[in-house]
Amino acid sequence: MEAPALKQVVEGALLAAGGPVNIERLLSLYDEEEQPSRAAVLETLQVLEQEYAERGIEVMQVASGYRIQVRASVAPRVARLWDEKPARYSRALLETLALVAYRQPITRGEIEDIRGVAVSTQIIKTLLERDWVRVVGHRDVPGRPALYTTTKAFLDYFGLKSLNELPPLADLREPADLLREHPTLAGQPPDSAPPAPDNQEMSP
Amino acid sequence: MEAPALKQVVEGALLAAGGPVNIERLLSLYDEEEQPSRAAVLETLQVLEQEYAERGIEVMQVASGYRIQVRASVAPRVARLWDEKPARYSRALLETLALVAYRQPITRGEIEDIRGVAVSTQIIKTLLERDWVRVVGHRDVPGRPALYTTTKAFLDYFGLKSLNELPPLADLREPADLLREHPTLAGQPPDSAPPAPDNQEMSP
Amino acid sequence: MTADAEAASAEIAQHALVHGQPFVDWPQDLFIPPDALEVFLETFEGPLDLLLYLIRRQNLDILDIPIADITRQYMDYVELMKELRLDLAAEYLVMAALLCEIKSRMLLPRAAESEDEDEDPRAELVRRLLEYERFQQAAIALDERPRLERDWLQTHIEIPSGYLRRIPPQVELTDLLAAVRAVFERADLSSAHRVEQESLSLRERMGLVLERLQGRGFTPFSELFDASEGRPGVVVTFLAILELIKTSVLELVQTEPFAAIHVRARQAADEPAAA
Repeated sequence: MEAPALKQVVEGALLAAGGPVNIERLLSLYDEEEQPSRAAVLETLQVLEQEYAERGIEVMQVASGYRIQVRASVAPRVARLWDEKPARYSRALLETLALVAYRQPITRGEIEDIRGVAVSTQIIKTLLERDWVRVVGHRDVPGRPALYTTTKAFLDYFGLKSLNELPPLADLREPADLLREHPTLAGQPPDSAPPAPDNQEMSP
Repeated sequence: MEAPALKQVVEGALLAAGGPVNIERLLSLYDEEEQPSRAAVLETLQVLEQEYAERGIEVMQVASGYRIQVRASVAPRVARLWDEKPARYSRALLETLALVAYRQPITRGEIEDIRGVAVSTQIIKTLLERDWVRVVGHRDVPGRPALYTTTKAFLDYFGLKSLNELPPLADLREPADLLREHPTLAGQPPDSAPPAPDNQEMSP
Repeated sequence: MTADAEAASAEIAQHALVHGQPFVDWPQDLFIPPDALEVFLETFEGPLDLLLYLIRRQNLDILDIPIADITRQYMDYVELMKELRLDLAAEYLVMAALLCEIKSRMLLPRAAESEDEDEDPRAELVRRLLEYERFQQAAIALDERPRLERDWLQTHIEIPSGYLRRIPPQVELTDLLAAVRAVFERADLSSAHRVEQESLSLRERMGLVLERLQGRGFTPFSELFDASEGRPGVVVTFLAILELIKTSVLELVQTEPFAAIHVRARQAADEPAAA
């Protein structure tokens, strides 16, 4: 097998290293007698950078050497490889959201009174960030606590035209039963089709 | 900023992923309405492979998708970046792995029957830790021994797209028949005899 | 096996002592240096591997093992392992017993003259050797395949930081209903939080009224009503406003009798309207 060209070695090393590599380390890939000159390595790095002009990557010099990295113009898209799909929301968050939905406008203190436990700031923040909940005012009591309601985005997400489509509290039983009685809640147009197959499974 | 070309995105993604990426995952880098076609992605991968012909890297299709890897002609030199030599695997481990690969799903007891010797727990552990082998169930016999198969990671590691790409096992000849074909030899120590004529038949 | 190796083998013979006697009687092919002997013997992957080694060394046809010879050689090795106090696995002894049994059966006159079903006593052993040999070969072939880390290297480059997104989890409406049911069941247990039933359209309307007033000062009362909703809509809005006033969220102002009523969200005097 022919000895690989310096350019191939430098490129391979930078792509495989997983971090910056300095000139000395690149030179150390060769035994002394076959070692290229520093100038040759530097020139190779320049050639690579030129060749990458139209590519998704670039050669970058940083404190500890050179590295090849994803070009900034491509990075946002490539970063989606690591989109985090976190687990599920906690029960505390769902209960908080449910209380805002059913008892809006409501303050954090009122949610805490009903749940019998403190609501973490993180939960409120998450609900606000998700745009499911927003502040519509403040109750004029000491501390002027924020009043939360649900948003249109909340209704859209759960496929509701209005809060009225949520089952009344008095009816709340097993959610599965509710869905059977309110097919719209399951996201199916009520009279478009005969009962969906899994509805049948549920009915005795 | 102009939208980056598909080629740049695919290249950036494969180089950054640190492992194989399949077409679906590449497509998922785009929102539905902007998504390129599978054909376009496949073509891009081919174009990249052609462009890499003179480079130190290559596109390889393996079981879990496509990866960009440092070519075999360049890898030994680049590997000098790391002091440690790549792991060598013991015969016991390789034989165990070969048995799982060719005879899956297989239990530890079945491996031991064929190898005629106990399989150490350490070997099984190493294979599981390397994610080359996994437990897919249990054989319904006393003790309910675990059934092992190889994984996609195993195929990826050895550069295979599927188990079909493993070279076929040598044929097993029927010993009883063969022994009967040579009644004169049966039972006599052929210390003096020349190498048996069917040696040639044995090697395919 | 080279001449050098055989010479080395002869040399070890002078160094090794077994039972206090120079060990000269050991297998002819031990061509390894003394300090490697233990390692050499330990590298056998069990009795089948040792047998295959013996067969290959003599270039014998596996299908036609001279059982007496092989048995003797096998026993030599096993003895040697014992002498070196190698952790001799039971499998080796089981195999030794099997070889002896086969040997004895082969000494008996065979009733197989008439090609009856009587199997060659070696057949089962040969079958196992052949089967094992296939996988030995497969293991070698596997090891020779190019592989990552040795023959190829995985590329892995960084992307500039700051581009990672987090996808929020999915929630089903049933999850939400289960949550509200759970929370009210709990609340029901403590009488202090008896939850009265209220129509959700009223609650929704309270939110809408607040939304309208947000960021505004006094707003004419009448602006909060939408006549096109008809009587029920007007009633709901009215109830919503009353409820909000009752709970100190809104305040009503009428500057003089029969003047227009104005409404605004209550706020501390020194604080701007909620943004």
